[in-house]
Amino acid sequence: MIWAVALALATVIAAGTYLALSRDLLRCLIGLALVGNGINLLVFSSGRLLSQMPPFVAAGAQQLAVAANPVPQALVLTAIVISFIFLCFSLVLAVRLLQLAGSADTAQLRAAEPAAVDAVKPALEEAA
Amino acid sequence: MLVLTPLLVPLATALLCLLVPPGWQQRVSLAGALLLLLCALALASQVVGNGPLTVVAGGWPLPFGIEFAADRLSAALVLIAALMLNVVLLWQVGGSADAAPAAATLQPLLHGLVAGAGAAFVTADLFNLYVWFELTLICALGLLALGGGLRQLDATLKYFVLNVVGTLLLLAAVALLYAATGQLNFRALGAATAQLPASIALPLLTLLSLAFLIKAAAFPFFAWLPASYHSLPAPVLALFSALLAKIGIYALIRCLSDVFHPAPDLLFNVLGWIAVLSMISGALGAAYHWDLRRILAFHSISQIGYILLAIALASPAGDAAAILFMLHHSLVKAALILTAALIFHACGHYDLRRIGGLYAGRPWLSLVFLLLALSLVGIPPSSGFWSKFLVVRQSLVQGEYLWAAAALGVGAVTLYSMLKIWLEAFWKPHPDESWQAPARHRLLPAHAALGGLVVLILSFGLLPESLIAYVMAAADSLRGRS
Amino acid sequence: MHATALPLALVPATLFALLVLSLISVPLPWSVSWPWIPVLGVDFALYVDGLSAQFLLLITGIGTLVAVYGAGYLAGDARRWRVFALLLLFMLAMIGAVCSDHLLLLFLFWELTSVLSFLLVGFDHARESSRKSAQQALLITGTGGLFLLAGSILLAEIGGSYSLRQLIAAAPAMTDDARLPAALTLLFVGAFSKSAQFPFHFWLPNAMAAPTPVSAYLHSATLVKLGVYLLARLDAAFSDLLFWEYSLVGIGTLTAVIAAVQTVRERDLKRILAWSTVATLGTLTMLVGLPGHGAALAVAALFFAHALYKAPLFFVAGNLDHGAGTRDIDRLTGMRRHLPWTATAALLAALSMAGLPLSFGFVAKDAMTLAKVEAGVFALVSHATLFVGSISVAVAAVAAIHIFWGRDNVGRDAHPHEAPVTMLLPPLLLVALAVLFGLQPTLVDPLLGVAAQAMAPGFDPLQVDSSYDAWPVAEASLATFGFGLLIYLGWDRLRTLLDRARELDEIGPESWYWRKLKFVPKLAAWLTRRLQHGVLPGYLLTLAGAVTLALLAALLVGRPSLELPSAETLPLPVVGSALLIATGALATLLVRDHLVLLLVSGLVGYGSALLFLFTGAPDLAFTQFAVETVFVVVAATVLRRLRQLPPPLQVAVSEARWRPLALAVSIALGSVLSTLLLLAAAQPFDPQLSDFFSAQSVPAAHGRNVVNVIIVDFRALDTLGEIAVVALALVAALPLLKLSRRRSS
Amino acid sequence: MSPRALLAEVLLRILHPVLLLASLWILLRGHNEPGGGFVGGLLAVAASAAMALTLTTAEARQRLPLPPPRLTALGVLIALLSGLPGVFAGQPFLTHLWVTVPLAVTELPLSTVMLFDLGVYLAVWGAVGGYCLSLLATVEEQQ
Repeated sequence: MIWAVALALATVIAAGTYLALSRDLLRCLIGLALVGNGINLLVFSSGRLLSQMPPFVAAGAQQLAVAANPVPQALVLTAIVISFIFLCFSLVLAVRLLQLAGSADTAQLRAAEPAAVDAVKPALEEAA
Repeated sequence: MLVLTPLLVPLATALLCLLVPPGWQQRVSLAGALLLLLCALALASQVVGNGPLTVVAGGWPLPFGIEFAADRLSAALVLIAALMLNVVLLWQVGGSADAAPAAATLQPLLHGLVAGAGAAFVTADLFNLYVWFELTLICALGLLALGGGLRQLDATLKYFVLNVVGTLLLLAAVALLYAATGQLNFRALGAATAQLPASIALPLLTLLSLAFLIKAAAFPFFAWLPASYHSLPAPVLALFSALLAKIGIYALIRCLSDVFHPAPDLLFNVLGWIAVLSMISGALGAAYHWDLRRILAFHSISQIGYILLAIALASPAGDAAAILFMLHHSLVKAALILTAALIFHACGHYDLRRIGGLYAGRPWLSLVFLLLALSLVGIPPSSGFWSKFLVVRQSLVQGEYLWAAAALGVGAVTLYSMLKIWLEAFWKPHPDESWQAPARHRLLPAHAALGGLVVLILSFGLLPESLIAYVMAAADSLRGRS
Repeated sequence: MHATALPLALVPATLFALLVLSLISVPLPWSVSWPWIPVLGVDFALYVDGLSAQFLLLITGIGTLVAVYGAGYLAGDARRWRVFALLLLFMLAMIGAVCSDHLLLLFLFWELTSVLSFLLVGFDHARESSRKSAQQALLITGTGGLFLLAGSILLAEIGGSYSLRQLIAAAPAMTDDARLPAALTLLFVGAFSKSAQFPFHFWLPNAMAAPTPVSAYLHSATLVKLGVYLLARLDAAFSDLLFWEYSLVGIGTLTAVIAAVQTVRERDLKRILAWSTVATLGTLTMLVGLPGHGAALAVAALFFAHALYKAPLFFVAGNLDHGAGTRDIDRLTGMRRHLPWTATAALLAALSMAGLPLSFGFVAKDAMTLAKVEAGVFALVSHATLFVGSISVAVAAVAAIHIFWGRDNVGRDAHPHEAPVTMLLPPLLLVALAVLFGLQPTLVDPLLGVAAQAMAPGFDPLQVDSSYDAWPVAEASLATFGFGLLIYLGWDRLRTLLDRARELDEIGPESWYWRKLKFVPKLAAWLTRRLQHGVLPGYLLTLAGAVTLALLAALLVGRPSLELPSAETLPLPVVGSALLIATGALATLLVRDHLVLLLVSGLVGYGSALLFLFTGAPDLAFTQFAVETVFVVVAATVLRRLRQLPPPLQVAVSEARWRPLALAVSIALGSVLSTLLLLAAAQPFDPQLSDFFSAQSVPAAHGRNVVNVIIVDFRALDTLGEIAVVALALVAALPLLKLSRRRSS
Repeated sequence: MSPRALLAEVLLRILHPVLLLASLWILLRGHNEPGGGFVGGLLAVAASAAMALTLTTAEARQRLPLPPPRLTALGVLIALLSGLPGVFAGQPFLTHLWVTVPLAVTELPLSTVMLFDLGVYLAVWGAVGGYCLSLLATVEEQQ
């Protein structure tokens, strides 16, 4: 099964990286989310996908019978929630940026680092 | 319990700041910061007195539970974090020198940032470290976005995108290490990675180091730092520069001492050249810029290069130099940023082309800047000199002449850019002839905060014996040398 | 009310008096040491022998006179307190430097003198030229300091100690070390930059931007001698090395000759004096390099003589500036009538500078000539010193005759006047001493003797007297004197001639310095604009590219045996969900509209949820499903309904030339990470953690959902951190959300 | 108001408490069966979001026990505090304690674990709910 997951995550990470390299702001952020998704798959499969049984101890039993490795599941749960909340933050950031800048082009977004006009000196900014 | 206070105290303070009525927020925040400082002092004295402290959350046996462990290195960094938090909050109390906007979310985010950093400094579990990286990241983003202007948001975006890649790589490295060894605890990982074949250990170590180098703003991953830092209000910037990149460096030291030990020479060699390139590009970036905050931000990269160089020397003396350099840089850079804020207060600008005349107008500020700048350049007797001396001496002793030459040469460029600030901001007459230094009202907290820092820095420079002994002992307990 | 700063002169005066008393009562050497940083082996170790004592006398003695002079010179200037504070600090730093036995301590004081002199040179900082000169002085001496530091560390590593005395004692054993020439070269660069030796000589005349008392103190008597001091200090250790001798004699002579030529080109009296100081420093360096006892004595004598005549001449220049308003020698003639006392001082100082009999300069010149004879120098060096000596004579003549004795061409509106007494006493006192010691050299013989002994340990201080020999000296003096007078008479013609050779400046070290100074911002701009270009996709491409390259390299270096996990039978649902994920990912590359992109990217999330469901992770599946749904619904609502949002851009990577690289990096990164997963998964798995959790979940943690038990109990700290992230993520976004609403309403 | 919207509103007013109860149930059973604080919290978010989408965000906001930032902060604080009883009992932080409260008919097992999971639930509900409501509010004000 790990081969299937490896293939999926290679595709997701590659596509995500390519999107993230885009100049389009939302593509960039969705691309990063995809990369995060791919890494989550990586975490998930790190504990070997040996069983399809959920890791629940049967009622009355003291020990877990043969089941999927619970450790990566717990880690992925944490990672999913974190990447989700970052995605939410990036959505808010993106909406606000799109409103303020009026453009989806990150290459045009030079407010923090304005392009220089002088031959050797950086741009002279107005006081904030 | 003391080991957990770097996390619990600031986290609880952050939460309480959100829960109490707005009028109480500042009081709660200051009380929390003071308590953290006391805990950090207690932690440091415990560590010095009784050796490293550890606790496993939930009382589970190792390597199953999450371990928090504080040795001298952790304790020192926690102390710096606590100290800087107090300085920043003091600056913020009714201050008028480029203070952060008094938003309701400021205090929780500051405490949250320190909680994440503090926990990262004491955790001994790799996945847990990832969580604390995320906590510092989200708080940093919140603080960056606080102003809400296009400039701040552009900075936030760049910081976000480039740092998220770092944390994602860290997560990938954690997962792959778990896949290869089945462990998450530092020491358990250390034992397990020693058994791994080099063919798999090297890529994993590389991935982990890359994640930390991105966080540490090393060449060529530093773009996020100069792209964002200058958009911050001065006190927040001081906290950022004292903590954020340090977390990456700290994690790298831990990774090379606990998780992968002994790491291959090849890695240290490459790290050394990364350090040299960081030093050079940072110093030249500082020489290029005219905005005080940008100059200082680029200097951070160059100083990070020095620290990485010391780590790359892979020896007890090198590690000691790295730790000393981290402590020195946290304090001096923060103090310089606060000095810049006072310059801003006096002149209304951060850009050297728009300011001047401060040597006559603000003699004490001139003196403070001079002392701090000399420390950054590495003129004795300053904390910067002892740090730089240890790095250069160790490079020479180990026969790394090119590295030593780079370290010294970059010192000359640093001198150049500090001189530029001095000539332009202090000696040059103010471009506006009618300019008068404004009245100094509501600056008392700011002066107190900066004054305290400067006294501390000077005493480190003049009487470095105990500090150097401390970092040497700290270095001796790294890399399985205990 | 005149000269309110005069009482400050008591500080150096007291020190001077104490020093003299101690020298009389306590025999040299003195040494004292306190531990400072024992872990680094740094002691606050002071050591005073004859050489140090000579310097101490000059530092405190001339310091006293400079303080008196400065009190008059700066009377009424609001900045005088700052200058005096800096001057006194500088004096302490100098004292520290010449008394240090520990190399790092010496370096510390050395750097302090550089910094303090920077602040003093920039006294008139409203003028750009002053700032540039100060910057130049500090950049050169500061950078030189870095070389000194490297040299010191290396020397200490070779010799096994940072103590100068121990290093000197260990010197014979060090000569075999291959690193010694490198260490000495580094030290030379440090010393040369401080003492304005070629190719760093040009900063000193430029430093004349400082107020005259400062120039008199720093740039003739103390600071610039520090480099020579260090060389003299180490002379006892390395004078037998040919490398030592050739370097110092070569550079010293070259410096002296170049400086002598430059002297003639100047019109400003202070700059003339500065160049002649450089020439003297070159001569001193040359003398330090010469082997033999005579050279050591000559160094000590010249140190002393130079301080006694150059400081008064600077004072004279200051008095002229003060009284006549100019230092331009073309405009200064016949000043004798207006400044009679200054003229007297100038005349007597000039006697000494020219090395005429009845002055201490004569004694020094005598010692020098003997030293050269004893060492048997090359003819070239001999001729060079003759030339340099002649220029000294010419300069002396300019200072004493040209300025004061020529035709009085003062205009009606100018009223040159004599300086106040505070500005006359110091030069007169110094020239009086020069004459006294010239008449009766035995008065200073003991001092010179012990100083020479410090440089040449075999030297017997009692033999100083017998080492004077008049005849060869008189011969040389006569030649120098005659030649010097010729130069003086032809001064203007010589200057015109040299001005024609101005093009040579273009290849000189000073123009190199200015070019480099302009080059630094250019290089900085070039590099920084490439690294920190401000374009986010570029940053990300650099980052991703570097990461990918590093990982590929690590994979290649490790040369994995390609131990991949064996392919098992693949359950259909797993393959199906993996395909869904991959399809969704690829589809995102094709769509243009933001809304559709969002929905398509949701496929990846739902595919992951399915995958989790089919591989035994129902909690994960539900969580993934829930977050994906919430996000897609909310984001779609926002994107669809929010007006004023700009349209999406055309395709994924808009700039065509980066597209292939971006694609390559993306594919490589995806493949490398999944290869790493396969490699890591091929390792034998250690189920220690999962086994423990599986076994302890019910008995120790009372829960049957092992994943939940891990989350809330075994690894609850992770979860605490995670919900802290979640909570603070809302807090972080609150201002943006509020702003967003306020703006839109 | 159109009949369809009215129907949706009525349905939702009934459904909302049901969903919240369900989320609590999922929270409580999570230690033994699938579920837990995250899943429960997300279900509660779904309830709030559904309310905001069909009715108004103000309505949804009113149905939250606290304003979102305080709700989420309270959640984290509860989780943090749930680790302290263990400390007072001389155990390391986050050592969970279990007590069984005998009731008339049955026994009620209580533990700091439940408190911790409740904290997770509230934190997720408050934070994610806060995001959703605020974003949707932005849209509302546009119209």
